[in-house]
Amino acid sequence: MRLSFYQRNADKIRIFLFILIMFAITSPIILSYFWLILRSFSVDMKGFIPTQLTVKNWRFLWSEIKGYPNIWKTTLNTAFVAIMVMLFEVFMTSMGGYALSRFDFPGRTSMMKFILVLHAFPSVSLMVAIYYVLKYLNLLDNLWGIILLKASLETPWATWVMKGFYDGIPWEMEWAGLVDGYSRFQVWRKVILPLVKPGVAVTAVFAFLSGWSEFIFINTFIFSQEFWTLSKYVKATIGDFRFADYGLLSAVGVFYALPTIILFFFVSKYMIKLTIGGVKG
Amino acid sequence: MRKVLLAILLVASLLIFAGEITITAWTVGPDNPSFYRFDNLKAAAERLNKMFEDAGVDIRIKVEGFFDTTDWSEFKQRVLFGFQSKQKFDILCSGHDDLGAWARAGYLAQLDDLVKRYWDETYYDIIPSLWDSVKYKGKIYAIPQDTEARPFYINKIVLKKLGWSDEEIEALPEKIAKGEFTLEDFVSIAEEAVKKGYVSWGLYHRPKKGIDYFQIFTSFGADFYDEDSAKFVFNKEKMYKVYDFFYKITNVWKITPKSMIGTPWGSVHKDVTSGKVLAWMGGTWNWAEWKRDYGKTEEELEKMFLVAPFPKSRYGGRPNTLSHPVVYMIPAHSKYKELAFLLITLATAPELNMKHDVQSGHLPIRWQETVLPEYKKDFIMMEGTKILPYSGFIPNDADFDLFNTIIFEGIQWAESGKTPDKVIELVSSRLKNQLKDKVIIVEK
Amino acid sequence: MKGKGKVWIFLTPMVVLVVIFFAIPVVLTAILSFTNMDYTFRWDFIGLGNFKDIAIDFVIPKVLLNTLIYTFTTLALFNVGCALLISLLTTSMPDRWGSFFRTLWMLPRLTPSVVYGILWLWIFDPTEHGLVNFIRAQMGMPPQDWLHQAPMVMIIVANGFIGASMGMLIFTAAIKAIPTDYYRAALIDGASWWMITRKITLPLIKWQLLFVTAYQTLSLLTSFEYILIITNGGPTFRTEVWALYTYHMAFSNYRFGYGAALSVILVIIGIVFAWLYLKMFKFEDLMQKPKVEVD
Amino acid sequence: MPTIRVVNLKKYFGKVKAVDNISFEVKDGEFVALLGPSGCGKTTTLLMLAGIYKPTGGEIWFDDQLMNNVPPKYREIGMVFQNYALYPHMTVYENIAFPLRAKKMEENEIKKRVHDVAKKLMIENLLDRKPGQISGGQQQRVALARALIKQPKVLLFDEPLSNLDAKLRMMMRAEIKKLQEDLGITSVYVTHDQAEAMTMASRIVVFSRGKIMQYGTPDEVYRKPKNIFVATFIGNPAMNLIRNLDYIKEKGKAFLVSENLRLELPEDVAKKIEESKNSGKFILGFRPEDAKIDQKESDMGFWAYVYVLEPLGRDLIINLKVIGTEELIKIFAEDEVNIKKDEKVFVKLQHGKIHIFDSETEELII
Repeated sequence: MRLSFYQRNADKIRIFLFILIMFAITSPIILSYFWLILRSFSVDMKGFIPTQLTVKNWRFLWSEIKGYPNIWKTTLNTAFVAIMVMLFEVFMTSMGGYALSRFDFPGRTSMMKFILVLHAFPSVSLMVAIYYVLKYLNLLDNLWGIILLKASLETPWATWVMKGFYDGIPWEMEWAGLVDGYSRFQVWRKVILPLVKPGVAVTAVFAFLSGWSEFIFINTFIFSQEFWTLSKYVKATIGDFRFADYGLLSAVGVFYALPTIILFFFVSKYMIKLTIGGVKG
Repeated sequence: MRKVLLAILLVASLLIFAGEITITAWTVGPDNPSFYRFDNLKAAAERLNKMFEDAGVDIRIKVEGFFDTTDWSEFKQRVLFGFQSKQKFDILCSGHDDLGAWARAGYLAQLDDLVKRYWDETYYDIIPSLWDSVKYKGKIYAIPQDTEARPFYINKIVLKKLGWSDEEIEALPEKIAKGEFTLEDFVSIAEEAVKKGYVSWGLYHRPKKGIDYFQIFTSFGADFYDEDSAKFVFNKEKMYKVYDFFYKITNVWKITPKSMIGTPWGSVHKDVTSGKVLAWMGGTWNWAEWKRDYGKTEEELEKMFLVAPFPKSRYGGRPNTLSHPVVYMIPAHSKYKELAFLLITLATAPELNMKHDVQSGHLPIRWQETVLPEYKKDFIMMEGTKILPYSGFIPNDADFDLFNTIIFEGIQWAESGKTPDKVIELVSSRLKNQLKDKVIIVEK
Repeated sequence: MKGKGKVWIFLTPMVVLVVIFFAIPVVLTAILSFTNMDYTFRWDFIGLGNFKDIAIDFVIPKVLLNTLIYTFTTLALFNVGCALLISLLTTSMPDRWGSFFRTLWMLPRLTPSVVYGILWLWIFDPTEHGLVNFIRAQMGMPPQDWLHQAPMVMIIVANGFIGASMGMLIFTAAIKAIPTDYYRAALIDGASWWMITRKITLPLIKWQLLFVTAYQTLSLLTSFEYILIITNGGPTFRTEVWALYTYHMAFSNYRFGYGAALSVILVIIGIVFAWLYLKMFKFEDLMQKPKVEVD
Repeated sequence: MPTIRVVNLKKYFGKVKAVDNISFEVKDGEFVALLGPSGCGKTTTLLMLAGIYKPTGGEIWFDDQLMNNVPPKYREIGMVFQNYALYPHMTVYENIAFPLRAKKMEENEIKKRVHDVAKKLMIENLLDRKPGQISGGQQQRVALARALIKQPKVLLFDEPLSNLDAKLRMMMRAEIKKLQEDLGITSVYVTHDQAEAMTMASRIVVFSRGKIMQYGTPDEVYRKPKNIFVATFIGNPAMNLIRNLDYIKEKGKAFLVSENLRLELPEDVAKKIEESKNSGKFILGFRPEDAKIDQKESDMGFWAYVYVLEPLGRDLIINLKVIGTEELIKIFAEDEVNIKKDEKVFVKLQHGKIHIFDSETEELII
């Protein structure tokens, strides 16, 4: 039995080839982020070559820029919105997902279908209607309004995700808890919830992300500069592109994107557990 | 004189207010350098507070709010919701063309009486044509904050290469203003310059929707608004010529890139300032931008560009430029309308307004500003003011933006190669569909 | 009945908020579609007036066509196609490399939309300063004007690079959940990578493929944020999709009533697709009855 | 059919030495079991034989061909997995045909072969079903059919019977053995069940922690366990151990003693102990069937209390607590002995059927 070089190393060659293909299709991402970071440290760019390096673009970190609120206050607002959206969403979906996964109640099926239908609604087209709701609740120009709104809009989809994670937990766990004398609520709280940690992590990350990058609602329903978040700050540096200071813009953009990327690294191991809606083979 | 007026006002107001009053101002650039629109109000408040202090009055004014640098449409959306929900804001800054819609909806306070009250003090001095821009159905709803001209920048260096003498070049703006040098003359020069390889392109216009294009309508004598009936006009015969022009610059003469609309601003300015283009339909504010962001010095710019009104067409119309004053308005629901107006009046002081003009490249709104030393030092401001007499405005109609959107769609179609006949049909049917009886279509 | 109440402990927080901030606005929007509300915010009912206008709005066919092209091309090439390719390739290489690439593909989703929009504007910049044209220039080719040559390609690619990440996550999770013994058995049986992929992996993640297809169809139908930033629907409606048209009508032209009517139609289209997909992947299978009758 | 030779084979996962320098040989047509507790490296070894894992070091030979870098598809092996690894979306027919499809064989030929092998394994009537619709035992047969269809030269089994119930397992055990003997395919069989290994294999490799503890015929590993691990792992119940014994000599007689226990040793045994290198501490081992219960003391044995009785129907296992060491031992009762709980009895060991291990190395001395 004589094997050719290719037969012997087919595996290695294939892997090498795959890595090559991945590099090729990923290259726009790699190159553009590389450019973004480089751009934030340079006066101007000729293709990929900075004409002159500078840290001036990062001046917003240590000095106020005319017409803009303080960056740290803005960052704090952003974090506040993101964290609150995350908490609300995790709270609602970890309970809602459990109910949909584990309870039999009238209207369960229609509720799940309704959730999918809600997803068909472009949330921005609801803006005028949402405006009336916020006005009625006296939540205009108020970050809480944004938080509740954002969490509610994301919840239907996130509930599906959570349901998927709950579906993956063996019923024996539940039975054991009930046999041991706990109520359904206690079983959920003490037994099941710790087991869906990956699901909670995934939901939390996506919720945090959506809160962190929320722009349209903040731009429309927040009037005071003291409630600005980073998305608004970035948009302000862009303007309508005519007056964009690209250096500043890249720096603010990098500053804005960094926390989410760091957060993602911490939870990326949970991401591979993402399954939707009780997948059956 | 001023102090006397104020004192009277104060005594009256003393009975009502005491302590600190917060005036909230929503202002917008969206260009960063226009921050004096907000800061001048703060400065006005300081002046007022100083007067209060001197007069021993125990009232202080505090100005809050923001200076928005996102973009027009997002700002206007927010303002609209702000009006409807009666957010607390007392001064609003926006383009003059918004006041039609907002006045019609009843969001704005009428200012005729207040203007009259301070007429002798300040408002007599406003460049008269500007008042046209702040009226809706004959009533004043805003105070001009700045204005601008949209000069036709022509590259002198290229003209020289084409064999023009210095004298000929110097005389060109004058000839354009008198209508002796027409748009068609320009086109043939542009074709020549492109053909000879002196420039890549003959004519650049803004790469987005905007109001600059209405200058070309005026050049062809295509009126687009009927003041008496307050309706838009779409004259098929005249507009045919306009769209024919847009069609030909990219498709026949090829003096404008087909990709003009959609090119990033940065690339547009790079091309214009690096001499790749013969003429640029820009604005006075570009000057400051070029110096700040594109590494040009005042000398280089003065050497490179001549500034003229937009030429008229050989077939009727007039040379013109379009002004788009930004104005201060007062919401109808504001609790402190008079105080707000007072602040606006103080912020309209020549030296404060001039700071804004110098910083952002806009033009003065008061005659008194033209005698200030800053004015005389500023080439583009003086040149720009020279073409102000040719200026027109867009109508203060509530539906102007919709009209503009549809007109602009037509421009894009024409430039991308749809024949003018087709474009005329598309645009007129769309206007009918969207604006219904708000538009008069004049058939050929 | 005492028992049935328990479920509401779990459901109430979600239901209350979703009703207030989602369901009520949905109903309000439906009502709004029968008014001609504009910037004056008056609820003037005009019956089916908006829908009649839509019927004769000649931009609509163009917009509809764009929407279909945009939705299904992006879906096929990226949200499902590219996502699947990435998942298959990255799960067939050492995991260190695999997670490296997957993390990179998450970047677009992690990047705030405005910043992401800028990146693509730069990539497709028509001058030689842009990435694509820069690379072309290195190879001696003249710069191309992508916005006018291929605006649809621009928005499909830009959206695709974001859209691929969700499918990628779900497919990767699904592939990793396939018992390794299936692969070992197939390897021993002499199956090639391609045969394993075709005969084993793909059939076993069929459900996920359907789910992502269904879900992303709806997402794409309703998404327009990046199109707004990158082409704003232009040039001349060439990238104007239904959701963006809705937005333009409502928030550029302040025809809120008309915009609401447009979005109602979009929702109906969405529901039709959702219904089709539900039929296709036997939604009821997902609804297995809970196996506990205790409350 | 090839002879498999494994030489100094190593497999490390990071710092974990899953397989640590092992060598053994499987002769042409032989049936060898790899036996050990879970996590001992036996499955890793099997996967290296299959070519799924690449060795960290050492060599794998099929006859005179070095296999280390040969991909699985060229190794001509068949494998049966613990969970059968039947593809749930394919019918039984498709599952069995899968290896032939990989070879791009002609459809007629595939059909013929599938039916042949299905007939042999008595699953012809199941060909149209999906794996989810048939029983565990049937799935087992399908898996076997899939392994056999390409007529492999080596068969690898990874705990194939562990998911079956006890009765089915006994049946399949015999069937697989018969099949292997009929076909004469060189086979390696991984299991943690010593009974399976003993009954089926011609030789057994006993694994512990990545190392080979002993390699021998079932009889060898049972009768002559090389160390405590093998001694206790093989046999059910396991070998009894009495630990912590000292060796002393009194009046020319040799004894193993602890505090309250004294066991006289035969001369040959004593001699072996003295000749061996040892730490001075010893472990005594004997199989449950190699001891007898007596009421009175005799020459070789010790006293113990009856702790628990486990009747098995045919047999009776007596659990005893050794007096003095408190260690528990199990002994098969000979007859229907009349014994009660807590009774004090004498455990009599049989000459030649005791094993003595060194306490430190746990290696067999005799």
